[in-house]
Amino acid sequence: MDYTKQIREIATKLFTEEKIDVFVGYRTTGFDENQVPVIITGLEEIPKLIFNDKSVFNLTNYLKQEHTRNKRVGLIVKGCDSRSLNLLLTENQVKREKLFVIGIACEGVCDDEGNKMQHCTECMFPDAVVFDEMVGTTHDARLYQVNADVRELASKSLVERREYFETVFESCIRCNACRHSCPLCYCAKCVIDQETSTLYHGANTTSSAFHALMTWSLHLAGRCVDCRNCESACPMNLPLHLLHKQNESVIYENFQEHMAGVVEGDRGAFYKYSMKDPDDFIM
Amino acid sequence: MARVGVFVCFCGANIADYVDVPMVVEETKKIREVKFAIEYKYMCSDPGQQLIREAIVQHRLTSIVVAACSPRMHEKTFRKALSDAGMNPYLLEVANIREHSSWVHQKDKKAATEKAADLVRMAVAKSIANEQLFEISVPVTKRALVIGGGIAGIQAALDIADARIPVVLVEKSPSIGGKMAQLDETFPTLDCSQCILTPKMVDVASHPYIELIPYSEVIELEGFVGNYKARIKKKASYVNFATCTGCGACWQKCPVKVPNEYNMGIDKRKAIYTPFPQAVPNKPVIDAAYCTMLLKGKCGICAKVCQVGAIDFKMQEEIIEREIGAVVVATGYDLWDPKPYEEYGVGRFKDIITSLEFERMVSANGPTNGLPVRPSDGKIPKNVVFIKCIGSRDEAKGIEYCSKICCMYTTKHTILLHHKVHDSHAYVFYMDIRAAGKGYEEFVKKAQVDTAATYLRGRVSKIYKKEDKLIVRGEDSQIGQVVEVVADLVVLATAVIPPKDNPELARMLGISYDKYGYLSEAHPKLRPVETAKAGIFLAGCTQAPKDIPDTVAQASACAAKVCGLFAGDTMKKDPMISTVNTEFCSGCQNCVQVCPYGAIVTEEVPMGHGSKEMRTVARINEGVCQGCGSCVAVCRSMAISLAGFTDHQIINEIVSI
Amino acid sequence: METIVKDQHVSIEKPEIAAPPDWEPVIIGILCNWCSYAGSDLTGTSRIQYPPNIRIIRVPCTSRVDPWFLIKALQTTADGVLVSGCHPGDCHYITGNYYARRRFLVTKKLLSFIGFHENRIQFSWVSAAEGPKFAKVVAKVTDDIKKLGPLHLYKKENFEK
Amino acid sequence: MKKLTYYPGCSSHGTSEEFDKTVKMVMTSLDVQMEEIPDWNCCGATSAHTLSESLAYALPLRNLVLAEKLDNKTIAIPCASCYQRLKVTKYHMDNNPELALRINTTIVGEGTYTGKVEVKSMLQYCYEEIGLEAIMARVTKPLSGMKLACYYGCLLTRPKAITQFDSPEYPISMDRIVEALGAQATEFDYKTECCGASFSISNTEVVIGLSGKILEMAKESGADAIVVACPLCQSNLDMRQPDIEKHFGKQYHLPVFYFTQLMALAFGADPKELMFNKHIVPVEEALAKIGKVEPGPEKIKKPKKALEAESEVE
Repeated sequence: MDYTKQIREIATKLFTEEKIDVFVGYRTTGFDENQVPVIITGLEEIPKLIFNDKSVFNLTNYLKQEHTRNKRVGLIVKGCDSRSLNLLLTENQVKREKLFVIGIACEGVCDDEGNKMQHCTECMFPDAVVFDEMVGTTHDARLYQVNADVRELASKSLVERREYFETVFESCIRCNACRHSCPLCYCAKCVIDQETSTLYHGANTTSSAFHALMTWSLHLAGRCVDCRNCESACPMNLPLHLLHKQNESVIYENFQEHMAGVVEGDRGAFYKYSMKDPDDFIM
Repeated sequence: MARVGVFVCFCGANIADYVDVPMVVEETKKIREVKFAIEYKYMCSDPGQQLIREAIVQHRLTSIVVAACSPRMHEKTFRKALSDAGMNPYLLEVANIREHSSWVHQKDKKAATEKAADLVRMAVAKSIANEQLFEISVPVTKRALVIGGGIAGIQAALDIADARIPVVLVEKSPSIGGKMAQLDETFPTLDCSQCILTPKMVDVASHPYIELIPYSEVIELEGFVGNYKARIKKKASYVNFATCTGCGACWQKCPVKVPNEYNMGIDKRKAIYTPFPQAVPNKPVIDAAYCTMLLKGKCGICAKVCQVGAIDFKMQEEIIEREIGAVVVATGYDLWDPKPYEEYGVGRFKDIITSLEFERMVSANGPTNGLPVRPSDGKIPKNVVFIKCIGSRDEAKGIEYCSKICCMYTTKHTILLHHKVHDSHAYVFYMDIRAAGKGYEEFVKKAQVDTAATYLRGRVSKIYKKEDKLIVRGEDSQIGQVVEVVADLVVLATAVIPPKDNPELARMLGISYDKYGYLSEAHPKLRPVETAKAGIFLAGCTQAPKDIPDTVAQASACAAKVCGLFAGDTMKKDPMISTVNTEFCSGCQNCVQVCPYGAIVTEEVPMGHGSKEMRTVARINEGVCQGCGSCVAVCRSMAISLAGFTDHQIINEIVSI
Repeated sequence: METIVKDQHVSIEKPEIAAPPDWEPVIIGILCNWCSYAGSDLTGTSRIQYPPNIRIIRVPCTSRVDPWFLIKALQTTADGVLVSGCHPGDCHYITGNYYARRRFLVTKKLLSFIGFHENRIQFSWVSAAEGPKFAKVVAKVTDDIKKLGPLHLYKKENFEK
Repeated sequence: MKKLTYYPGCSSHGTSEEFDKTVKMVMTSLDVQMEEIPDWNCCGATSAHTLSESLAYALPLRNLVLAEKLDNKTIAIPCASCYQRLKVTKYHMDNNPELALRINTTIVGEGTYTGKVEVKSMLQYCYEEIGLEAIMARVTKPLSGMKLACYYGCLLTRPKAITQFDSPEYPISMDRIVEALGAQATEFDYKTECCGASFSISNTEVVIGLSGKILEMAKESGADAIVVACPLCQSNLDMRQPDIEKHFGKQYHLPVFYFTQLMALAFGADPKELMFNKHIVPVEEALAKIGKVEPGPEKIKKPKKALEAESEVE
């Protein structure tokens, strides 16, 4: 998967026709194969742009930043990224008319060793669901499958699961990088920083990590699009996707809802209900 | 620093026998914020309340905890005590140590005491986060709008107006009266519908507190409870009602004939018409769809014959506005079109008619002089088959629900048929006979004996024609066989359905409707006349199928609700409602999505202080919010807080145990 | 519906610290004002006895219950939590409990996934007329939590001492 | 020239050969090019959906997917049952995403369903896409004098939500077509009553009762013959007619034609080519009403198109 040429062409066209003010894309780090996001402002910077299977980051996170706000933005979205974009649109965080979206029919991105990322092999929606222009060949419909890690952990005993997550929460250093990298975390002041919660949950402790990560994952339940920005940002390499994918599997299996962000205008499972929702767990 | 006063009640022996009250007081005194704690025999008694009032002043208390019975019992009493002492009543918290401790742990005094102490500690913790709240008072425009002039609207308007509250009654057709005016006799007493309805119609027209606006529709409603503004479109009637004397010369001379809706199209009316002789107001209107003067500019006979010059072909529709405080919606019902019953040959066989058509035929002022006739050849039918549940209880073709009135009116029709055509015979195909109502079962039983009608329990599967008769094939499930009845006339008891513009009306009013289009009440059992939107009430079949007695009862209930709403100059409202902290609001509008009352709207605020850039935030209409807290829990930014149940208060309770 | 979290019915979590002999669990009950709180009042007026471990918090509606409260309760004071509201269709605020029901299921499964026994968080529908049911529910929850032992997992104190 | 994807179904190779043949003749006359779905398979009929839901959808789905590979807008299906299966499958694929996803994966390797092809019965195709005027324009030997009872059976128009064609209880499309051919359609109330369908073999008495009623009413309506658009209806009404007559002790003499047979006839085809010899009830009496046409040895001058059709088919 290398769409560098197409991306550069489209970006050039957009800048020449003055349809956008800035373009959010990827460039190489300069010292290895990995890539970092880049925001370019004119034609002269276009040669920086690159897109291949190392273009891991979900760029929609940049839509909440100062340098893109109120500007006309060109943007590259893969399948997962487009779903977070859909949610941002639904939740009135960005305006569609200010965006030019290049949708990618994504073949999956690779990790440092060049292996296809595990979540990309499970991806249900590789093709962008929101786009102005599509790049790549689109895919056939795919079936939902429960995340392999979640399945594996779920098959373990309660005690094993608990011990596993104790080490996870112990390792967390509460740096909040996960939150900052998440395109769907845009609150003016996060609940876990608000006085009411800081008052009681203590500082950098396992307990506070439990509180923060649980609250965070429940705020993303039914919304997380599995882009894994949080995991790539986490300095402690915590398996944060486990929490999100667990919620996703419960929601998908019990509520017959769409996957997060697939349908425009769909806010996620927590903001609607059905009379037929499971009731058997309630006495 | 908060200064909390705690008052623990013995409740005679009710609490004291099972909870060591002095011990609870001792425990409570250990809490840093508690500056005063005392026990007393009956806190709710006058001396008990006096204790609170004195302590507030003496100890400069900032919040009060009363440990006694359930807050559902005496919260109001104690709030009043606080008010009397000059303290904000919402600084009170009640610890429920009777229902939740002493009464349910009677065998373990130690545990009950520990629990009581915990409950008090939680209440103290919560009260520390209590804020002063002020009762919301909303000014009220004391005028009611009634939409729909059928029996429901008439009754509601009369009852409200009798309480000397002005009413605006808007009816979309030229006359009030509704469906009831089309009926001949009414079950179960067989008294004449016109005879009991027309006096009420006249009352409406002459009532000093009722403004009747016929031939008009409400097109817009804005505002909230007590403060609505309605825009009403007065359709062009082309007749100046102020000068028209209702002499009738115009419609007698009018040459254009049009199918008469009042008589279900069985006969004709004129292009200028009063819907029926007893119409209120008894003033004609011109049907613009047929009048040749309006269509082609020719004729104008009515204008020539009118002695007072009331005809005005240049009349335009007019929009008027009324300020009102409450709305009663009484838009009635429609009848289901049986066209999907193609296996019956509906539409192909002329001698299949609907019940309302039959009703008009047998009506004394009807188009056939009160006799049922076959539309195909005008002969008097001898064998008449009545089929019930046409569209009702039929998921495939019609609707799932029971229309409630068809069993009764079909029974009435068998009687009317028997009265009018003595040698006739009625066959009734039915699924069940549902005769729940005062005198209803007796009525059905008597009718079955008197008319000797044949009741066949089963569905009709087909109707086909043999010569000039209709062969009705159906199942008689009681003998388990297919039967065929040779009929002269078939009468279909078509289902009651909501008016087709109900959804549009509901959207305009901002209330909800169900999957059929009936307007939804706030609670199916306990709030059957209110809607989820405060100040809007429902009467009659617009909410669900009903017979006349139920409709009238509901209309009067609406009137009572309206009168209650208008009892004071302002409406008092509990201040325990949600508010948005716009600083934290991210504008995601999840709250708008989940609010069951539509109380949340959005507004634009500057991005920062003095900034010209705007951002969207949520705003809660305090007149509409009912304080459920749905919005609070879905607000990820925690920008919304519910007064009385803030996050701070609840977390305080959780962590203080 | 197949659920992917197996092993929910292990009777006991591995207790890290043995329960002291006179240990009594702390259970927080969050009840909606219109049905369950009224139901619990009825339990009282009917003098139906139930275990004294529950501490009741009143909220207007189960839809007011943010899952955050449950996490907070488990993190700070509670050994178990019970949330109770109106039966589906009976919500005083029309639809509140439907929204709550979804959140509860996801929260319960998530907590179970990270190692809390499913019985630590329980839910019930108790109407204002179901005084006896409320007593039974509380007895069951208390019994369940007693079997599970004290909850030390992620408790704030453990990490501050 | 119109193009059309054709799904013949198994009965066209057996009991309803004449339907298949006359469809081809008529379509050629009407300037419609038919492309048969390559490698089509069984629609599943009544057997599949009594066994497995997935199978009942997967079999027609494969046909739909194969049909999508041909570049035509519409599939037309002569057999009412095949039509029903394909139409129901299409309906669920379009309206039930969960099911669609599941079934799509059962035919992996054949391609993905996109829903671009419309499914119509042959009757619907003639009525909606060809149109009465085009049919009327082709008529060279009007069927004037013939009174026909049009019998639709249960599947062509039902259930309405899925078929979206004509009235489910009192359809008129075939009546209009035979009227366009010059015949008179009788007012026939038993158009959509059940003929007994496949009980013909397992419980013949049921069929005798049900089909007997239909014949009785058709006769009463004054018809000389019955017209159908379904192989099973044809075989029940035609093949069982002697048994029915015996059972009720009445004489009906109502031949049962496929509407395409009559179309071909009116378009001027040689009656001998229309395989009337396969009918149980003799057709001569009914055909004699038109006057000129006799299935005898007399040669009838055929229009050019019909001749072409013949040469193509054989």
